Amino acid sequence: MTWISKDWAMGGIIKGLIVTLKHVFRVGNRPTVTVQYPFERMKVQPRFRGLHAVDENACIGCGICETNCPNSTITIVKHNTNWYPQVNVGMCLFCGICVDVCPMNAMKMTGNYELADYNRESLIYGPDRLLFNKEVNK
Amino acid sequence: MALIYSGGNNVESDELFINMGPVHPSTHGVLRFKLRMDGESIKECTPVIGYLHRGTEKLGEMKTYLQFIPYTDRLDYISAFPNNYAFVKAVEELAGIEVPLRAEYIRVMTMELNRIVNHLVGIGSLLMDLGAATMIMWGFRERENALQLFEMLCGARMTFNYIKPGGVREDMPEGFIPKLNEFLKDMEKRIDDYEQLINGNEIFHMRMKNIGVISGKDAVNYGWTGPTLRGSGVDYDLRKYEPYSIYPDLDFKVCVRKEGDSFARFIVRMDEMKESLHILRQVVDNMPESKVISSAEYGIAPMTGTPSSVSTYFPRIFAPPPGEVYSRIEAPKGELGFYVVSDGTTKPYRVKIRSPSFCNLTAIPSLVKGLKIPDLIAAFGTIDVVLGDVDR
Amino acid sequence: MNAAEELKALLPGSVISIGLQLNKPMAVIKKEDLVKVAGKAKDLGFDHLSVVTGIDYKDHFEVIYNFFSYSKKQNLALKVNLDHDKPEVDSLTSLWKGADWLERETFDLVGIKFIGHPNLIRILLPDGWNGHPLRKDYDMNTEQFVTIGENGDDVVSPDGTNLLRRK
Amino acid sequence: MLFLAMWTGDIMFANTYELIVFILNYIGIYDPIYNVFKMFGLEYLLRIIIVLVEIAVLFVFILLTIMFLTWMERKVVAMVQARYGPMVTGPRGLLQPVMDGVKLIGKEDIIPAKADRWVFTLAPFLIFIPALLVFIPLPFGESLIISDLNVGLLYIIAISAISPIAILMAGWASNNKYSLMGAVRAVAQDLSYTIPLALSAIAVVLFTGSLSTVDIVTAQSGTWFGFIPKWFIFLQPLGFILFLIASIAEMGRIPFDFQESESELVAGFFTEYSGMKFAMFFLAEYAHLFSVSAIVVTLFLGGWSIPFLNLIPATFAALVPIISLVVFVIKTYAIIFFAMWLRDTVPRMRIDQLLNLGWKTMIPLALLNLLVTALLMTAGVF
Repeated sequence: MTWISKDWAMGGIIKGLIVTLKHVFRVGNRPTVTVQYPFERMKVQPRFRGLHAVDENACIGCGICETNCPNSTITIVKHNTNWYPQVNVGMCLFCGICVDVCPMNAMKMTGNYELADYNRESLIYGPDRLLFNKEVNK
Repeated sequence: MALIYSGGNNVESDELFINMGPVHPSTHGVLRFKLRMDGESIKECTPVIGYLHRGTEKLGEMKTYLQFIPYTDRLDYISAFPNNYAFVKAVEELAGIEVPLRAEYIRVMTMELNRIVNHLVGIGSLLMDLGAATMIMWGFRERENALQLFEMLCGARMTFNYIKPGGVREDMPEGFIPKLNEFLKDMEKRIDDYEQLINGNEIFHMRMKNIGVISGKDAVNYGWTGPTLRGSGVDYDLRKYEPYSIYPDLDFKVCVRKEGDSFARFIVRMDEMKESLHILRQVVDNMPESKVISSAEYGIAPMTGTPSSVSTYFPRIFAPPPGEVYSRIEAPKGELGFYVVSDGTTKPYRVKIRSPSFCNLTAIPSLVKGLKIPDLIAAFGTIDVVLGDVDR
Repeated sequence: MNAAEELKALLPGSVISIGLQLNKPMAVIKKEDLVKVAGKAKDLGFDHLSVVTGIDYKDHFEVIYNFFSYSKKQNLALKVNLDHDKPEVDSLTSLWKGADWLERETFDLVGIKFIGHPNLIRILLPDGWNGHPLRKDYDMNTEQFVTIGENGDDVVSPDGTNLLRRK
Repeated sequence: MLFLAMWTGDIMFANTYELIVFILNYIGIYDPIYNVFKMFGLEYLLRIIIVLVEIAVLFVFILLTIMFLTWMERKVVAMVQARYGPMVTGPRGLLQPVMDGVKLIGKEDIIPAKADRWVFTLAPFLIFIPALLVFIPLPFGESLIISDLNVGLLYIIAISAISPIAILMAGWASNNKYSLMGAVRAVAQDLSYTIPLALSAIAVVLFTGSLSTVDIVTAQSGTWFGFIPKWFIFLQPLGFILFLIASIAEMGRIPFDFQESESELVAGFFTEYSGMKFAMFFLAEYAHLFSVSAIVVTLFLGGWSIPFLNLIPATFAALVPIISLVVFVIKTYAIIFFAMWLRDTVPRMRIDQLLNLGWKTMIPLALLNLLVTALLMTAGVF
């Protein structure tokens, strides 16, 4: 019986049992912390890097975001009369480099993080889905 | 499995070959062990890695310096700030970039927070592998608070791309420091809880003590670093003995245990979390006021600026002078080094990543020889590898 | 006197030149004498082999060993130059057990052979992979398909015939 | 009047059959029914029907309990881990077990290509049926027992000894190394823990002189000095601890869950099972949890016996079977809660440590306990 020579009292286990019991009855600042996701959502911080948004007035279609994108996520496509970025979210790293390099501050990232979709094609966000200021402009 | 009586007093059994992984609950990802077993004890253990190989080093040759930073996030995705910093430190040394003091403080703050996060996950997953699932949930509860802080700071929860050559991407937002203080206050009580739950647990002692013992000399020979090395009695911490950033100004002690077994490595991690809290408190108290990036050349238009206001346009070309550098830091898992060779262009000529998990995993075959599968899991859990870091 | 100079003084025949790798002492040594010099470095207290880096410079290969001394808190880098046609160098596994995987990785990705290595097989890429990706002449446009074969080994084929599900 | 007699212990029914017959008699419908059956000469059929009905009620009760236990387990774990647990299906997730069952029924029933088909299919049944059969001689309350066997305890131990065979069958037939290792571990564990389990139960039997569970419970009714319940836990504290540890090992729960230790053996002996067969293992596990806790309560915590019977007003005497059932369930759930609580606190042991604990510590202690008990009984202390 040498292998269990000490700790016969199982004091450590009893200590642990007390701590877990404190959690069961939520004694002393041990609250439930889970967020019931589809029903309630966590607050997204203002700096959150989610889906891109492009300012329709500011964007000059220069393509700096395209060249600086590490993963070749962005391509510049023609939309109406101007050129705007199109983002393939399926490949995006959400690194924010496109936002950093934009000379006109036209690119920004929103708090939209629910981007799952049924096929790869719909993950390509064209200017029609990325541009904001649209309604304001009219 | 049939027992063969081979004469004498030795009862030998047939060998059993077990393929543990790449999909297995306790290999922390896609690690695979080829095990030759004698009953329940391991005769030979051969780790097979590479299932998560993404060619990060090759990618480094094809991306510019700034573009490569997001990819470093994906090495050790549990603690991405030190990865960012290690690469950026190499680039800064190569290009001789000065960093404002406030930026260094923010960097150290994020890295120490990340150390806490990493150890929470490491201890939690170790305990989960041993069958006590409570710890990982508690760990993730605190980790979530830290991730909220990260999200507040840089907009991402795990893949930050925050530390840039010359500073950090953005200054801290409003209300960050109070929230951090709250976290620190909270965390102290939580660590007490963890210690009560685990440290004295007799079953945990039975599982961890004298399991996976490695002497300090062997550990050095195997290239072990970080908490795993310090668990073997080697008093070494790059933050202390090859200081970088603002660590010389900070007061902290290096947590060392002599035993060299799994329990010692676990306790070192536990103590390091407390030391990190201590460091964080000093950082918060001494946070200086200055700009956070030395030159806009490497950086960064303000993210929250008003749209359509024309910011100054830079031809953001960043090319360090030709040269090579090996720069290393004390990441939570051990020594993380970047060997960067520049040929004067905008892209590195060669990026070599010395990842702590890879080197620490080297010792597994000798560490677990003769032990049992549960001991393999215990010993492996205390080495605390992340497969993104091993396979790169 | 830094560690590289010390080595130069001790083994003048083996050390070709000494210099600095940024601020860390570095010695360029003859590739035949690598084990001798590294052993001497170990005797000097450089007990930690931090990293083994192989670099393809198109006309030649360089292998750089970064050491650290826990007792002296000093850095040391050793560099050997290898021919591009015959990238072979002695293995340091006899001195550092940790060199095992580092050298295997260098073999795998850069294609430098370490003579005397006990188990010099690919580590990150599957067995049978064609080419060494970190060489500058590596063909990145050719696809290679990998599956797990009957006995658990990796099977590589250039056209994907062994894939269960074609893409 | 008769209920009053029942309450004071003058009348006790040997099993539920007699209780049902008595109640039917009391409300005056037994004789008409009996006469109908007698007309066709089928008196025995009535008896069979009544027994079948009570078995059906028991099994429904057990299955509902199992479903509740799966929910409770998840809730307790969630409470310890600062989570909610199941919340979506039904009020506070109470219908989650139903949904789990529906999901499992809907799953494809996979039999591995190289598995031993017959053994593979048979094993879940062989583990599930004994898990239910254990409840036959368990008294759930006063008179609430299917059959008061005079070898009840022996029957329970014998029946629960079948499960290692089923586990070994499952592990062997799966043709999977992890399953086989899990099965071998489970058998080694069950073998070594049945011994201290039985030995500490024998110490209890020494007091009662009977293996009948009803006798054991009856021997524990009443109080010493008017406030200490006459439970065997106070006479056999060591025996209780040994029995509790051994029964947790029998249940195969953390810290002794080697048969399925998921971080080592993926899922142990039922790695290859899916769908309804997996559900059977799952249900059997919780049936074990309930039955073993019930046995602990029966042996050491007074079973359904109500320690302070004199505090119950005589007007409620008719409710004694129900009250005793409630008392029994509460005690059982206390043990179950302890098992769940322990599961959330401690890590798993190692198989050799477990066997060491069993053979080198628990069996000597159980023997010592038995010896001391016997000596003290001979000396007339008890």
